[in-house]
Amino acid sequence: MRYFSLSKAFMAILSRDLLLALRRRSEVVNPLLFFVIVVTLFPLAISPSQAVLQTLAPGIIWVAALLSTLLSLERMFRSDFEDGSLEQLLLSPCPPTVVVLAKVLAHWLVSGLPLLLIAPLLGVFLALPTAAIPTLLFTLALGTPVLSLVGAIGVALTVGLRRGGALLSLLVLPLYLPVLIFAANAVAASADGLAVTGQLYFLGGLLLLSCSLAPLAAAAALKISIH
Amino acid sequence: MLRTIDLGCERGDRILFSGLNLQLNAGEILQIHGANGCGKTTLLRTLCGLTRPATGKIFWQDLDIRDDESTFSEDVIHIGHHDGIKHELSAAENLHFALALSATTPEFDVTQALAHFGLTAQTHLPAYVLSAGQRRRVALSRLLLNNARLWVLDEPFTALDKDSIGVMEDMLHQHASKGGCVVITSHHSIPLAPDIHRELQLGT
Amino acid sequence: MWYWLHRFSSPAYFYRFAGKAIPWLAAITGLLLLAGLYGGLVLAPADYQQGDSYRIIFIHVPSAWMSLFIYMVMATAGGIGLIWHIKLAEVIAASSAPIGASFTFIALATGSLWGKPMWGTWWVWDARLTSELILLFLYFGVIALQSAGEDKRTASRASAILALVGVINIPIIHFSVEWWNTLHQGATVSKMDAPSIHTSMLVPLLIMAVACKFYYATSLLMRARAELLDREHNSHWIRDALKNHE
Amino acid sequence: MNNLAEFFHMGGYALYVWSAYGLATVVLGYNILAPLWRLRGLQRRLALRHAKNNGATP
Repeated sequence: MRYFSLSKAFMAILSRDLLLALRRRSEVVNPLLFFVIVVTLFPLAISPSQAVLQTLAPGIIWVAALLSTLLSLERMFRSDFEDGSLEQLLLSPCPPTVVVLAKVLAHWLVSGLPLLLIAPLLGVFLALPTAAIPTLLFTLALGTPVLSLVGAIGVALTVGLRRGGALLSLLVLPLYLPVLIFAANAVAASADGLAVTGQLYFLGGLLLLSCSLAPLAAAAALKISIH
Repeated sequence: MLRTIDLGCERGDRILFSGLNLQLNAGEILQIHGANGCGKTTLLRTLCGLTRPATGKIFWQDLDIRDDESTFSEDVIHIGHHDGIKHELSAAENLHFALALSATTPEFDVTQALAHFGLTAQTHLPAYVLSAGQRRRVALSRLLLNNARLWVLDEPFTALDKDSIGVMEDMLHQHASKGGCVVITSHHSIPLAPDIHRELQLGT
Repeated sequence: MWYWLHRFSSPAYFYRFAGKAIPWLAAITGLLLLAGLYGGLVLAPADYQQGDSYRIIFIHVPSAWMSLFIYMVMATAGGIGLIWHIKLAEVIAASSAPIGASFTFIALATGSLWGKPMWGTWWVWDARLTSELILLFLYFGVIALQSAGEDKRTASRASAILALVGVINIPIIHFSVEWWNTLHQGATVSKMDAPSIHTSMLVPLLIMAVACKFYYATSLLMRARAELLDREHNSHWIRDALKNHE
Repeated sequence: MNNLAEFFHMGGYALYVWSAYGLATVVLGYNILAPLWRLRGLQRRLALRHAKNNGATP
């Protein structure tokens, strides 16, 4: 009886990755600590005065979110590539795009979601008006999955290389700019009480676009990298 | 079952071999010999579809493996140099994961597969505790959890102790007798009946 | 048509064809450049507002056009090489990247040189200059990915995917930067448009644009020949290509 | 543009205009010369190797 259930495979990959993340807790916590530390650098470097921090807060939080996602991206395929399980995944009847989607969801749950939970605290650090906090969470909720999806392409392209880290940021950061521009601006606009629906719609559009195209590109890149 | 036409492979820009015409019928085991670096591993990775051949085509049951990768991937299992075992997970968890990804419901379940290789005691130990030989046996027990008809095994006997080698040889016999095919590279001389045992010498 | 395309895509034929075509292309490029520069620097009248500093437009605008054009060619060639596994398409994509990056750098440098007399600073976060800067990063990403890794074939296939992803992102990035720019500085800053395009200025501009395309063809064929030699050095056609000194 | 001196003066913007064109010439020139050198180098090296392989006098 030959029956292959896609959802069973998707859930299997997802739960295995979450289990692995739990077992290697340090790899999960480090990017979050990095996120908090980077944000605390700015008041020390620029000035503790509320007026100054308030204008910079949205940009600082979003740039820190970008960098911490970049830090945790490497983990998505690197260990699987080294111990051969990436080859098993690509050889299994499960289509590679589904494998990538499962991996990206696991990465987002472990790295993107915690950013969402800590961001309000950092908003308070940087004197972000409380009116802007909901928008901050909304933009992070829409933006961080895009960071994981587009990041997956970069990781898939560099997984075969020995020192992929620096190259990964060069490949991925230019592609992150639209998310950064619209998200940071949305938070700043809501801090001034302006309407932010336009920016959020754009972020939603980016999310849909990357949901549909990024797995294809990442799957093709994986096939080439393990060549 | 497995047929290649004018198959050629490259590594970097070095041509490993070309014009290879293979024919492997049901129930046959093909053992590939050759010096190190003559392209044995590359050939195996090409046969199972991981690597793209430089020239030529590969047919599994008269269908080009490049055309419908999904049905071919349900019928092939590849065990390479890397075991494909996550060190943080236990042997049982690794095998349950492999089972979830395989297309069929085999007659063995995880505990029986591990018992077959004498790993019952290590079922719930994290893989990094196991020795290389034990990890290899966990990887090989994946063969029991899958009804794939084509086995592509790269040096399966390395790091195995004597009785595990015996277990592995029996598995090869059973698989061949059930009409499956095996492509295997090994410096170990496998005691097989001549009618089902094919040899291929690679390299100059 | 297919026969010709097939014959043309065989490396040996391309190598010989390119060898013959390069001198002609170089000559045409030279002539067009001379005509364009003469028209632009000598014949065209000075601008009533910017005086003679606007003449930088004759190199700035064509190279900005070329930077986008070459990225498109690179992405298409990369896509063809990826889908149909044509070696020559990969070589063309790999050879186009440095030329595109050079044109982007020229567009950036001449843009800032032109901006200095107008705005008094070397760099202004103008929408077009910023998009050009991001395009330069995209080029560096593609070039870096090409030279990473041991196997040239895998590296160029990976950079082809990056180029295709980049092509999808270029309009999005451009729109985001435009939107961001109008938001912060409003329309007060005079856009980098050329002043009122008078025919005596337009003609040299178009000549320069065509000259840049011929220049691209020349440099591309030269780089492609060198790349082909590098990639195919153990194939037989190299020996007879070298023997009769092509 | 009647005489040469005025041409080079570029209405006072000589520095910007000529450095822009100078830079462009350097970058575009490099893109022609670099492949040329690489091509010559490769041709020489490959010719030597092929000559050494089949013993033919180069």
